[in-house]
Parts: sequence; C-alpha cells; structure tokens
Amino acid sequence: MTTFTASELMTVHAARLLRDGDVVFVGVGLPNLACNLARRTHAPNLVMIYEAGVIGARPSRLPLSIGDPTLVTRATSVCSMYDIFTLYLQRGNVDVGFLGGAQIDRFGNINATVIGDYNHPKVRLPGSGGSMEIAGWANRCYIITPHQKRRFPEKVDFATSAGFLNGRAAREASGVRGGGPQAVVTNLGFLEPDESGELVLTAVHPGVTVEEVQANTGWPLKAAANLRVTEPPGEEELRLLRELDPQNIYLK
Amino acid sequence: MTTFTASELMTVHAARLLRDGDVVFVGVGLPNLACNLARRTHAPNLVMIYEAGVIGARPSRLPLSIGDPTLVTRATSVCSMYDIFTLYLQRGNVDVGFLGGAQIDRFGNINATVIGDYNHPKVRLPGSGGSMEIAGWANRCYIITPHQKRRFPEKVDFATSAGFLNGRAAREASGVRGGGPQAVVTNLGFLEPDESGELVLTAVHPGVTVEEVQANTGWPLKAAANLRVTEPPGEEELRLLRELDPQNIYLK
Amino acid sequence: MSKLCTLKEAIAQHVHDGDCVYAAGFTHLIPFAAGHEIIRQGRKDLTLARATPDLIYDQMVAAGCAKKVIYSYIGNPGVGSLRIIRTELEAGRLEFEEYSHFGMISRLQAGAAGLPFMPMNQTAATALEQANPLYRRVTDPYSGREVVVVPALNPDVAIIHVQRCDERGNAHIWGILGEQKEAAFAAKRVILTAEEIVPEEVIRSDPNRTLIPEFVVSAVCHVPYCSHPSYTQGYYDRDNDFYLEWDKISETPESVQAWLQEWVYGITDREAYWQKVGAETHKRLSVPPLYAAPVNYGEY
Amino acid sequence: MSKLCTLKEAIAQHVHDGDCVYAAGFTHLIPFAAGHEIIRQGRKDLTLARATPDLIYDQMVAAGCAKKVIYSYIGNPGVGSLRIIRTELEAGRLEFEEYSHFGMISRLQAGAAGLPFMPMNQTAATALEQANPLYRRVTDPYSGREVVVVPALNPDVAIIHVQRCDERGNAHIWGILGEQKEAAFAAKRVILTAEEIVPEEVIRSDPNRTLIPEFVVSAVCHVPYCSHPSYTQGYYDRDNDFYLEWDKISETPESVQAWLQEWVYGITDREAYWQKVGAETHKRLSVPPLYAAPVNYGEY
Repeated sequence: MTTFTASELMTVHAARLLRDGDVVFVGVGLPNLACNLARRTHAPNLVMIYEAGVIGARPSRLPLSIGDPTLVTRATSVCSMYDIFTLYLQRGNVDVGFLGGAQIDRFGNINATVIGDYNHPKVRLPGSGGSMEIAGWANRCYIITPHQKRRFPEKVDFATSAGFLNGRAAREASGVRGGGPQAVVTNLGFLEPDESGELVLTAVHPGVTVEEVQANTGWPLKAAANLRVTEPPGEEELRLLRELDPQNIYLK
Repeated sequence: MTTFTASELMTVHAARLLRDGDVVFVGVGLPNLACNLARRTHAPNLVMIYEAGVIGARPSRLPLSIGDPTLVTRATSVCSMYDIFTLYLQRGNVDVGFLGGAQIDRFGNINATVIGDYNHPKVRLPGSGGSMEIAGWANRCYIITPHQKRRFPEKVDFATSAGFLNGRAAREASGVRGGGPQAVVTNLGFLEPDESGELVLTAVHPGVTVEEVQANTGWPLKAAANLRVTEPPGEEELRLLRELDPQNIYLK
Repeated sequence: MSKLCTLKEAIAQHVHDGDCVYAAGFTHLIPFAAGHEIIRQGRKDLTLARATPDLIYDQMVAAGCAKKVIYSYIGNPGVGSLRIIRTELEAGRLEFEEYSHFGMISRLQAGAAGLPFMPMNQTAATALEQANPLYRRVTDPYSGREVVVVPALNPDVAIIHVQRCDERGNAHIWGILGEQKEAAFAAKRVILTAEEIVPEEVIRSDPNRTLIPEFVVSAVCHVPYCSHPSYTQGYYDRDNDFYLEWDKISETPESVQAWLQEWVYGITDREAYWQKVGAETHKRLSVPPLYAAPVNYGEY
Repeated sequence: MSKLCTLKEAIAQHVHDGDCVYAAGFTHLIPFAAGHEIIRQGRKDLTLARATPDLIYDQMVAAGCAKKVIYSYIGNPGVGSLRIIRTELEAGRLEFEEYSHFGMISRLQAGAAGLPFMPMNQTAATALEQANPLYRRVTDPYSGREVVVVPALNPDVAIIHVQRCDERGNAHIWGILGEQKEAAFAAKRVILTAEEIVPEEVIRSDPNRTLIPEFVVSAVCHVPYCSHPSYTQGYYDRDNDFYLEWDKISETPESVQAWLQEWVYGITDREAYWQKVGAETHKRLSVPPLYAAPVNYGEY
C-alpha cells in the first residue's frame, strides 16, 4: 500500500482543486508544490504568480523563498509590487489565492497578526503580507493547514484577512470582489463553507472519523449530509510531487 | 550686422533663461531648440524630458513630433505616461515647463481649448495635452509666443492652464506646488509677473518701443520701472541654433 | 493556447458597433492597420478614446465609425490641427469628453488597477474641471485639502501594437510606452498586433520587458508595419511626410473619401497596403540597428 | 556630475539619527552592506520602513539603531520568525506601524507620485484598518461606496541597490523590482549602491531599463556583493544557508552580539566582508550567465 506524509496528502488534494488555465497567487512551501504538481498533471496551462511581482514562473529548482531568483529566470513577466497588487490582484486577474495563518475560524476568517490583544499580544505573528488583499480579491481562496484545535478556534483573535466575517451576508455587504475561501484542505479532510458561510466538514480522508475531526476543531463542527471520503494520492501524483522536493524540505 | 528671424530671437532668449542642471519639460518646436541651444552653451547638464515619457533625450536630428524615435535612442530613461506625470511632474522633479497657447491673459492664464464658448465655440483648439499640469506643477514656467493683440487678451476665453488666476493670492490659495509663469518671451520683449501676478513689460528688444508693445497687447500694459533693453542674439548662439534646424522648419 | 488569428478575424470577433475602443499608443506603436480594418468592416457608433486621437481617429471619424471621442489633445502631432475631428466637433455632430493628458491617463490607470477613481493634485486651473462633470473632488482625510479625481475608464476593447509577442499574447514593448500597459489591463478585451511573433523562449529570456501578459489578451495578430505612418521603435521610422500630406488631404471631404477609397476600402490588408506604399518609402523609413547592452538574468 | 563616493561617506552624509530610512528591495537587491555601515556608524532612533524587514532590519534593531519599524510582514523569508524584532515588539520596546503589503506599497506609491494618499478597494477585513489609525476612508464620488486610503510615505532617505548605474546615478534594474522605483521617488534623499558602475553609454543603450534617474539620486556607491546573504539577479545567488543560520544566531542576545562583532563591527567594509565570506561560499553562490534576447532600439 502507498504511504505518504500528511504534507503530501494535503498537497495532492490542493493540487486537484486547481483548474487548467487558472492564474494562481502562490506562496512558497506546499502551495508552490501543489501548483507545480497540478501543472505537471491535469493543469498544464496553470499560471503561477508571486507577490514579489513574478508572473508565469517556471522554477527549475525548489524555490526556498518568495523572492528566489529561480522564479524570475524563464518567467513570463516581472513587474513591480504595486503593479502585482493593482493590475493583477485588485483588477480581478487572479483566479486562485492560497492562504495560511495561525488561526482559521468558523467563518473562514484568518489570523496572521497576533495571538491575544493587538497592542499587548501573547505572540506577534509575521502579519498580513499579501494575504489581506488575496483573501478579498482572488476569485477563489484555498487554505492548506494541519488540523489542530488551536488552529481552528470558534473566532480568531484578530481577523487579518476575511473569510465570511460572521456570515456570507456580511462579506457581500462589504462589496468585496473575491468569492472568499472555497475550501480548507487539512490532514483530516476538507472544510467548505455552506450557504451561511460557515465551514462544515464535507470530506474526510480514508480512515478518518467525523469524531476525530470534531475533536481537532474548536467549534461544534457540522458535517455535510453528503459527506465524501477522499480519493487517496495516486502513485504517479506522489512520484511527481517528490521530484519537486527531492530534499524533502516541505513534504516531510 | 547680424540678422535673425523673430523665431531665432525668441529661441535665443528662451535658452538664456535656462540654468545648468535644470530638468525641463520640453515640447517640440522652439522650446526643443531653446533647450538644445542651452545645452550646447551655458547649460551642458540640462535634462530634457518629454510628456511621451522620455527623460534625458539626446536627439541626433531635429525631432518633428513629441514622440519622435530620435528622442528615445540614446535617452537616459523611458517610462510610461502615467509615471512621467506622477513621479516626475507631480512629485516636483521638474524645474522648468514650456507652455504655449492661443491666448495668454493679463495674469498669465493660458487658453489652449476653445475660442468662444466651450460648448459652442468659434474655434475648437487642440486642448490641454500636458499643459494644465505643467502650468500647475513645474517650478518655473516660460511661454514663447509671437506678440499679437489677439494672442494677449485681457482675459482668456477659457483658462486651460493657470497663470496667476486673477492675482497671485488666488493661485497660492489653491495650494498648487509650482511657481507659475516666470516670463513670456515674445518677438518684442519680455513680460514678467509683478508682485500681484500681473504680466508687465520688463524688457524690450533693441529698437522696440513701449508703444509698439502696448499696441500689440490687449490690456493696459504696465512697464517696469527698470525696463531693460535685451542683449541681441550672438553670432555663436545663432550659428549653433541654425545647426539644430538645418532645414529651417521652426526658425524661419 | 495560441490566440493567433488574422486582424480581419480579430476585429470581426472583438469590435462591435457601439463599443468603446481604445487604440493605444502615445505617438508610438499606433495601430493604424487595425483602424483601417475597423473602417473596412463598417463599424458604427463607436466611442473612440485616445489621449491623442492622431490621424487614426481622424480617418475613422471621416469614415463614419464614431459617435463620440474621449481625448486630451486633438492635434496632428508636429503639424497642426486634426481637421476632420475638429470640424465635426465644431458642428456639434460628434459627442466628446475632454481631459488633460494626466486626467486621461489617470482614468486608464484607475481602470487598469481595478480602482473606482484616481486622485490628482489641484492644478489651480478649474475651467476644464467645470466643463466636464466627470471631474469630481474628494477631500484628503489627512490634510483636509481637496484633490481632483477622475473615474476609471474600462474600454470594451483595447488594440495594442507591440514589437514582439508569443502566440499566447505575452508581449515585449520598448521605446515610448505611453499608455500601452494601462489600456491593456483596463480594457475588457485586448487585440494585440505585433511586428513579430516569437517563440515563448524569447519572451521568457527577458521577463522584465514583458508589459502585457497572455491572460488579458483575446487575440494575437501578426501585422508587420501596422503603425505606418506612425512608427515602431527599432523597426521603422515615422513617416512625417504623410503627416504633412494628411493636412492637405483632410482639407476637403472629397479628397478624404478618395484617399479612404484608395488606401483603406480598396486594400485587403496591411500587407497589400505596405506593398502599395512602395519600395522608395520602405527605404526612406528603414532604420539601421542599434542594440541594447546585454542583460544577464543568470541560469538559476 | 559624478556622485561617486564610498558607502562610508554616503551613510555619514545622508543618514542622520532620527531619520526615516527605507532600505528597499522586496526579497531581492537588499542593501545589507548599507545596513551594516549604518550599524558601524552607530546611528540611533531611526524609523526603519520596509515591507519585509528581513534579516537586515533584525540586525539593525539588534544593534540598537531603531526606535520604530514600519512593515507589512515581519518574517525570515522561507525560514520563520524574525526573532529580534518580534521580541522587541512583544516587549513593547520598539514602536511600530503595520500594514498589508498593498497598504505599504500604496503609501510609497503615493509618496513617489506626489499625492497625499492612495485609494484601495475594501478587502472585507477591517481589523488592521481599525488597529492602525493611519488607515482612513474616503467616499468614491461616483458610486457613493467607501474606499480605504493610506497616506503618502516620504522617507528621509532611501537606500537602493541596483545591478548597474552610471556615476551620475542613472540605474538599470532587472529581476524582481519590488518597490525600488517607488522608494527612490518617494524619498527625500537616495543612496544608490551598485554591483557595477558603467559608462553612461551602457545606460543610454537601453533607456527602458532605467528605473531611477540621476536627479533623484544623492550618492552613488560601488558596492559589489552588497546584497549578500540576499542576492542580485544575474550576479550571485541567495545564501539560504545563512538565512537558516540566522534563525539560530538570533536565539540569544550573546550570539547576536558576537555575530555583529565578527561580521559588522570587526569589518571595515563590504570588500573585507566578502573576502571573509570565503571562496567556498563565493563558488556556491556563483551563477552561470543567461542573457536576455537582443533588443533593437534603432539608430535614429
């Protein structure tokens, strides 16, 4: 039987969410691996763009930072940071954004700023970077994260970037252009927003129980009526994925 | 005795107004010739910039339009039109602007838009182009124009770009950054703003009388107490100038 | 995915009666061939937006394509007036919206950036602001002072001429950039015309030179000499003689219609046009090469 | 007029205690050598503005140069946390102003453009907007909806590393552009550091590559390898090993001070630093050349 790590599992599932031709705002780490895997399988026309202003990257090695020069050499285009956030993201040219953070709450809001109070925090996190605008303006957003109770509180300490606020109506009232989070991919399964914007369990990976997911989630988690069991990573997917991270930096 | 045309006379005098190191927003025609003359005489470090987005042009032939490719080849920099109006002009990086128009009034306001009423004009002129912002934001502005009564009405039909409005106080109240028109160079002499912002006669060319200038001006023209007589174009200035327009396109 | 097609196909598919068209190019890279194809296909009621309408819009107005112009300078660059547009405006037969260059390009920048408006500092001149109700004011919340604003312009279609692009529409542009990038991002559809269609590898060898990416482009057309009588930096010179000649041609409706008949309606495409222009003019407008210093991106 | 001087002279003349400094470079072209020289010269009470403080500001904060940071992402890129800045912020010993990347770059764009503020569309997230009173709102006069605005940032001095420039300060930049151009135009003074000082003719051979013109530049310094452990596209690679190592060094104040002693205070300039880095690292970070396709401007 094929074995794989939790990171491999999440990355393969994230890759499958991408569509051929998607323009994706990528970060380093698992999202970068997911995009490169998708490009080598079902989405050869995927366009990867980076907040550093790189469009259509073709990295020949694993990029170790968002500004790795391998993202520039052989890219389609490089523009200023101001242009990437205006002409590309704000204008609506980005189909998919990947997001991450220390906390994701019941309505898909993300905290990347502080644990505790803003002015007297227990922990000061790195901050928004590009994520506030990606969460607002990319057509679809995906979150890849390990499933742990402390990462899934009922309410984030600080809403660095918007999911559905306290419900879809609130997000829509803000007039923001993007569709918000479409799925959270974890090592246990998938959370997706329901009609109200609340994240509900829509799929579990093989062998995972609903109770196990609930035990690792900080709010009373609803399970979808048509709860799916996911298709495990295939041999070919894993082979291609491991080629992308030969030193096992992100996939371990 | 050296002879010269009215255009040569005005161009030589305009060139003398430029200082070494000035960054000048240039148009084609006489301002371009004046700048190139200044660069070959007393202002070798003059930087010529064009609204087409060209900085530090070194034209090897007489440019026949503002977008002539000879302005680009060997230039220091080329940027977008948005950048030239923001980073260069609005930011305050332009020392001198040259302006022209169909009418210049008592307070140095310029009309480049319509003769008559805006919506039912007798004549529709080309319009502002870059001049509204040049007049507002260049540190110093100069106007080169033949001296004719119809070109110097008491009040312009339409104030495309601002001189001193109805007096210096009005311009200052607008908070605009540029210093406004510093001199109007004509074939008869110089008009310069007094403390109130009104254009007064400060110099006449040799052989020109105050009465002659008044007869060609549409308002009761004040003459400065210390009215000067200008120094005629020198042989070397004329020789260099004529080299710049060998086919006599602008200087005739 | 290749977007290559003929200019005839691109205009037929992407330019419709009543559209707002931005044929970009500030004094450089003006897509004359596309303007002529629009005339041949008999488009009507277009809103023609351009900072400088130049001869291309004078010709399109003469051919009856336009209902309105949006502009900041209506002149024949380096020559004088645009007689046809001016006459139509003075006669009240053509609608118009007028800006300064900065107002015009700020409208495109807002449209390209996905913003509802762009702010501009006051210029002290207020006549045009009062004449055009789309100029508005907003209070700077930091100083309490007012700035002037213009709304986003998002043309239905932009037509952009470039030196070279790949068949997907990733385009290298150099020389005067004007509003090429802003128009491409602001428009709903983009037709690229190119002097050369090059392999993707040429584009990817110099990503900083790529101002327009494939995914804002609808159609890619290989149209050498597209810009004549304007020019393409590094490819051919501006034909100033024609700019002077147009000043005479445009003196009477008869000579304009005769010119359109001979050079637009009577011609199938730009290749036929360029052959008709003739060898003497080809030679007069040819330019010796002068290359940029090498740039090393590094094999990372 | 040549503005060539040593980096030591440039920092002495243009960076003063209490200044707001923008050492530019979004993940690329980070002017580490200039940060080290500021540390050596013992500057105090600086406001350090950068979208991503990166190791350079962690080191400057460790050396006691800073009273405040303005930032949008405080991380060790690709590694994790910036331990020193984070500790100082959590302890309340360092003032700060926080934005998103777009808010930060919009502040610089407004500063560069000579505008009092820049508008941004709402993101639905309002927590940071409420936490930082310099975020404000303005009503779009066309739709009646609100946009979020940030005020212009005009640093006292920007430090910009470039691949090549002439001795007057006209600079070619390629690869990731980040906020190099915006910082240069926004700042009151600009110190350029360059991998190569080239003749004016090299710059003028490719004017579209020139992002910074001489007349916004105060000083030009020839500083090869200025960006190590970051990189300069086409010249050397990023030293990821050092980024990982810093994560360990910065675990204790003692190891940080020892590192500063050995690599900053104990070193005269970047040349000495680069020699000390050693041949093995030079080799590891070297990059085979890969050139851009030729570009023909034409001999007009």
